[in-house]
Amino acid sequence: MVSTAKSPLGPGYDVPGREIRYREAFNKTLRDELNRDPSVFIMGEDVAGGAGRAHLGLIDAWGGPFAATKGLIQDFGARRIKDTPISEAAMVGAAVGAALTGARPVVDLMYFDFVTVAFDQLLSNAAKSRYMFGGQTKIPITLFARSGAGTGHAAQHSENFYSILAHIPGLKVVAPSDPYTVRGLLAGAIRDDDPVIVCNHKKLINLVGFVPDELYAIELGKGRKLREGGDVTLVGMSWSTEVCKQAAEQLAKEDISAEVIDLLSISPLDEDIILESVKKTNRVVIVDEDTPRCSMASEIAAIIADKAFDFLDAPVKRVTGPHTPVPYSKPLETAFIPDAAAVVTTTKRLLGVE
Amino acid sequence: MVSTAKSPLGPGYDVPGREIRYREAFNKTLRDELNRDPSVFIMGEDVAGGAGRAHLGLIDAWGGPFAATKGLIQDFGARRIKDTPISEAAMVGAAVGAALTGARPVVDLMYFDFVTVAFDQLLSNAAKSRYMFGGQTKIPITLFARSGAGTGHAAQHSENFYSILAHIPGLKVVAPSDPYTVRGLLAGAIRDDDPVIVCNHKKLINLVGFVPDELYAIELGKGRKLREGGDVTLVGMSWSTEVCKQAAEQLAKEDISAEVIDLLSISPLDEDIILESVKKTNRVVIVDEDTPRCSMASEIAAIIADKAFDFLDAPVKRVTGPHTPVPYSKPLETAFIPDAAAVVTTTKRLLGVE
Amino acid sequence: MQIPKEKLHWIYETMYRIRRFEERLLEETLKGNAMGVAHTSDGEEAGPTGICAHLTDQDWIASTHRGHGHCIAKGVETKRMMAEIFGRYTGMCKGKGGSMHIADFSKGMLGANGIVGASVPLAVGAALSAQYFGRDTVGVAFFGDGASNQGVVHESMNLAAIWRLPVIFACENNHYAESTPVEYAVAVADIADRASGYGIPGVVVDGMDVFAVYEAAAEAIRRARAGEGPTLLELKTYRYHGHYHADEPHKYRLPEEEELWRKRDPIPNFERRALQQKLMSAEELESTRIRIEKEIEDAVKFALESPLPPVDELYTDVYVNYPNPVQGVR
Amino acid sequence: MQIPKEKLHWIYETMYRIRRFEERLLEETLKGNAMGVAHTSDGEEAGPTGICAHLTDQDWIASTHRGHGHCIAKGVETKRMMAEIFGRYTGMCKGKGGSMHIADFSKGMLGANGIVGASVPLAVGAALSAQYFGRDTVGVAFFGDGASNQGVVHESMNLAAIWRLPVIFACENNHYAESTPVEYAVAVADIADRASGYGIPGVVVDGMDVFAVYEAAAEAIRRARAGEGPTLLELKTYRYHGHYHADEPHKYRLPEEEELWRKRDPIPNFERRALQQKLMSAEELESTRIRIEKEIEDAVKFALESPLPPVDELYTDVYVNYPNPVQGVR
Ligand SMILES: Cc1ncc(C[n+]2csc(CCOP(=O)(O)OP(=O)(O)O)c2C)c(N)n1
Ligand SMILES: Cc1ncc(C[n+]2csc(CCOP(=O)(O)OP(=O)(O)O)c2C)c(N)n1
Ligand SMILES: [Mg+2]
Ligand SMILES: [Mg+2]
Repeated sequence: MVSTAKSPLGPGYDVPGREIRYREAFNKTLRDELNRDPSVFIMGEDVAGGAGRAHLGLIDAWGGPFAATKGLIQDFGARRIKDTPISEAAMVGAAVGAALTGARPVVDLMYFDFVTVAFDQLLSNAAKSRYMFGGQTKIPITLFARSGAGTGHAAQHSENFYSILAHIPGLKVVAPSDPYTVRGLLAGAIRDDDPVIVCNHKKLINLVGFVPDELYAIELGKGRKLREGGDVTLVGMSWSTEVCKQAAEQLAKEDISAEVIDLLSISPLDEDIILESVKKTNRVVIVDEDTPRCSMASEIAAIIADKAFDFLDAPVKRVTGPHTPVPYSKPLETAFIPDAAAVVTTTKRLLGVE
Repeated sequence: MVSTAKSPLGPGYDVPGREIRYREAFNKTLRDELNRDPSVFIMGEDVAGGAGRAHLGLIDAWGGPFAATKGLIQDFGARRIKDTPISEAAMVGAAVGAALTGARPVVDLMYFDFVTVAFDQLLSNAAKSRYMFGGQTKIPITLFARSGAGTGHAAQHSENFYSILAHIPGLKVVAPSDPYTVRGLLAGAIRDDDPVIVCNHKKLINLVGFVPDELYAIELGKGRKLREGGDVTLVGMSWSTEVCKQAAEQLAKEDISAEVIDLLSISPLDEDIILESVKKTNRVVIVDEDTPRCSMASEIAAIIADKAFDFLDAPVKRVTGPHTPVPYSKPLETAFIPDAAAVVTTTKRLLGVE
Repeated sequence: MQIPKEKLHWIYETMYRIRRFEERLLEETLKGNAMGVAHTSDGEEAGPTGICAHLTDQDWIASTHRGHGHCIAKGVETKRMMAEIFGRYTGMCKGKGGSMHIADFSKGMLGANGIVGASVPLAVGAALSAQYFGRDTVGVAFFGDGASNQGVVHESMNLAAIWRLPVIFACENNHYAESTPVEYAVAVADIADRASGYGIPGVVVDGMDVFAVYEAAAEAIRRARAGEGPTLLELKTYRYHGHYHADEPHKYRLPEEEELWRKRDPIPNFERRALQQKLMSAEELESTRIRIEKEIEDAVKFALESPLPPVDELYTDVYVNYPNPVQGVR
Repeated sequence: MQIPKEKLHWIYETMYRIRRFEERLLEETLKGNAMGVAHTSDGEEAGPTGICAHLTDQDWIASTHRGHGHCIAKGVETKRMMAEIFGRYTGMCKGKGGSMHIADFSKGMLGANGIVGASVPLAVGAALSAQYFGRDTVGVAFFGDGASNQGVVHESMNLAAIWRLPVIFACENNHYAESTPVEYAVAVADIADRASGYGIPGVVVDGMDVFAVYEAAAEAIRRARAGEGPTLLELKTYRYHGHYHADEPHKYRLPEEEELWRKRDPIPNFERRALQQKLMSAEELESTRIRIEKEIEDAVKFALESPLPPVDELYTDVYVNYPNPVQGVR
């Protein structure tokens, strides 16, 4: 659904729009979707803030983490912007129940890590109801959460386990990588009739980029090519797309031409765009901040090793977080996150140019 | 720690032992470990059954799913065999708390699916405490649960998502494949100082096999070779090892020589035994009943595509469950589970002998 | 409380339908005709019947692993239920769900659920929808004494209370969770006492007496529809059979105890009262029973004669608009 | 209730230590010296102090994201706490945990916890150990008003109640969960009321008065050690600063409200009473303050001068006996 007039790197600068931050694009899109569809409402802890204190002149005290929902209660009221108690399981369960009965709830889970507390509702109810009930129903809920390391939040506030969610049949997972894609993917998620989780990486939140004023939805299940190249394919998702872009720049300086694929959707997965690229470049480095075992990096490597085997000139490489929780102290946290240097090193080793 | 006097397929028949069912081997090992170490206790729903009714002459009414804990309360009493309310999160959390303070709790989670309800305690506390606290503590808990499809229990009682657990740094996961290995791995798990999850596939529960009387522990993180072969490597885990064995038999009849690797440990993973085999056979089919995305099958495929790339003569193949929940009706459920026929077909296609 | 004549007939018919459904299902399961595990609810008929007597197809209920009674009371067709449990394509869920996952969205039945406690917030969500869209419908969450110890049930009650949602929390205390007696697993005599921690009414109801349930439910549902918020009803009841078809309850409960509960059987009790108070005649009762017997026999026959689902059904219904999930063999 | 002289000194010193720790930490955090987010607990000192006054190093506590006060009251060294928050190798957890994950197993401090409610069952587990091994130690679970709505807290209270475990559930009701007022998120006036649903005592305590806390805790801990089971203490209290260092509380609460609570500040209140009742002299109070000020300055200095952890520490402490987790770059 991305208009063909726009470049695959995002729209051309010929459509009206502005350079804005990721967080603004997110907030603006929520607002647009609330306006577009009266069955959409938002719930979560402190999505408005100071709940029940409007009579004291206190309203919109918080606005969600990274101001994702800031200002919405002013325009949409407490009926549609619902603060909740700290009860993630009931919140997600209630959202599923509301979705089963005609609403389109959007749930703010704050930090990705808190998915664990509502995990059963997600896996046993949201993901399975349609199937178990023989297709009688749909479950149009959208969940969003802040993911990733990089802000000193330590082990319990830095998770990135979209692989776990992608593993689950019945769920969809999207991972925007810039302001343009978060607008399109969030709109796509809210309009989608299946349960979708939107991962907002902390390091992207303040990223600035061009965003069209018009409302558009990016089709779930489609990736994009961010850069053409012939020597190697770099595959990124969420923040690691940014890492791939940086690495491709650095490689270009050494005359290595890297193609960059940005997954956008983690599930469903655009296998074709990856395979097509690897069939051309014959070499691939997959970059994933999540921990390595049974990760998206592994999934993509496995798909390539199966379906593009005959085109491969070298081992399939993964650059990921280590198999450890996320540490607190800055130097350790920095070492946890795959960076452009690691991607460059791996790529050069792969190409035999060290 | 498997004595070298024993064959890699299990011990020779020269040690004293008996042919018993998987469930008996499990129960017997729990008993032996309870005897061996007074800090071991068992908790879970209905692990004894009829809790608090000994005064009415009612005791040991249930004995856990598949009689895993049957008879234990008779000998060890309610102090060590603890029935719990249906509160998996508190149960696992309390087990972690007890482990942090000197006990070695063994927790029966009944069905693998119920891991979801206690997921936060597992991921945020059990898996991370040692790391977050800078190595100050250890968390010696063992969890066990019935996994897998095949008994008409439908979508919410047939999970197999050990990949999700293997993804989590700090957890260990073992998947026995017969009576011999369940005894060794369960003992290994209980004696291990890290949190370990033991997956008992429903279809293995009544499997009969030789089990030594002596108590032994299988080292976590080591797989085994069940059959030597030269044409292809079949990798199995849990029930799918049985499927690999059956497939190898059938392939042998068509003069295809398959080597069978049984993972035993899902995390840590014995990469060496897989790589060594694939370097010899140059072809591999990984068989995993779990759903495919970000699965163990994908992880192993990725490892091979990285570390044994130069030895591969053909694409890396995975035979797994489909990306769907587990259906109820028999013909659908049967079609869900990878069977020997699927493995044979895939292998023959891989070898170009159709 | 005066119950309209038509409703009385419905109540008797419904309780009897549940009873016969469960009894016949148990027989068929032991014969091997049900494909999986069956949790029967005979003995507990008064609860779902007395509550659902007040509901329309626009109201929603959420159910449990022991859900046949809830389904029937909410109007789900017995033949499509039986077919589902027999794994047939004609079943409510095309045979894909089975006993623990029967749902009928056309009847306001949000589904049985195999995870203890997990369906409770779904009813809260249905009530949230009602409030959000300004409908005067309610959500009813059925759950067991065992489920009352699940965290999500606590969270659900608090959430419904602060938002004054139109929900009824119907705790069917049949005194056991599998083999675990409620007095072991719950530290208080009445689960209804937990209501005070959420500032909502908690009412203990004789769950063997459909008139008592009907009356308590009337008030709870009135409150809900009037925007006065949720109520916790604790229905004291008993399941006659084991936890599931192959369970032997005498290992954890005394025959004397069973006897006492059976004396309070909701069906003969209804009959006695109906006759005494001339609410229904003996002939009416008898002809109802005959009709229902036949309906259940027909359901069994329908199920046995129905086709199994085609294997392609394995891959459908995972997503609404993503028709091509990954198949396993590649 | 008579408090031994030595204990009184400890109480004052501890409250003042928490206060100064938090105030200085906030300054340092705003300067950028703490590496992550800091949740301070000044205003709430009486709770952890009054409770931990009864505990030994063999008793266990489990804490929250707002855990500095709990740590200090349980005897964790301030300099190693400060170093941890500054991400230094000399920190309690080698800099790997940070503010939300300070633990000290040698002091019976099971760790702060970043998942709201998640640490509560850990204290239950510590109490289970105590019961299992026949020790007369107790477990204390500190948690907030917001956490009281988490399912696992409910489950933990029920579990502890049926097993009569030696636990104290210490709910620090500081009236806010982030910006959400407790009267919005909890449907009853006193969270202590939930105790009756578990058949355990629920006691509302003035959490700004360390004498009141001390007394209520004495009874709860006595019960626990005597095998009489758990108690829920609700400490009504207030946090002076925002939810975390950068939060502006005036967006959701009125300055007048803060004023009222500050008038009840536990430290001046203690001082007044200590002087009035001649429990401590003005000189004693003053010399304690001076000593503590210096201790905290030293802690800041220690932290600032301490080395960062070597990068290899990223890979250690994941498992006890599996030293080689997969590294990321391959
Ligand atoms: C989360 C979870 N834990 C455990 C089980 C296994 N289980 C199924 S039914 C049941 C007992 C439920 O008791 P109760 O809620 O009283 O319902 P009843 O069976 O008595 O109707 C248990 C423990 C489950 N299905 N889900
Ligand atoms: C499961 C979970 N949900 C949400 C959060 C985000 N969060 C951190 S602290 C907090 C408020 C906690 O309130 P309360 O329990 O009253 O403790 P207080 O901060 O007042 O000390 C929230 C919502 C979290 N850390 N964990
Ligand atoms: Mg029950
Ligand atoms: Mg609070």
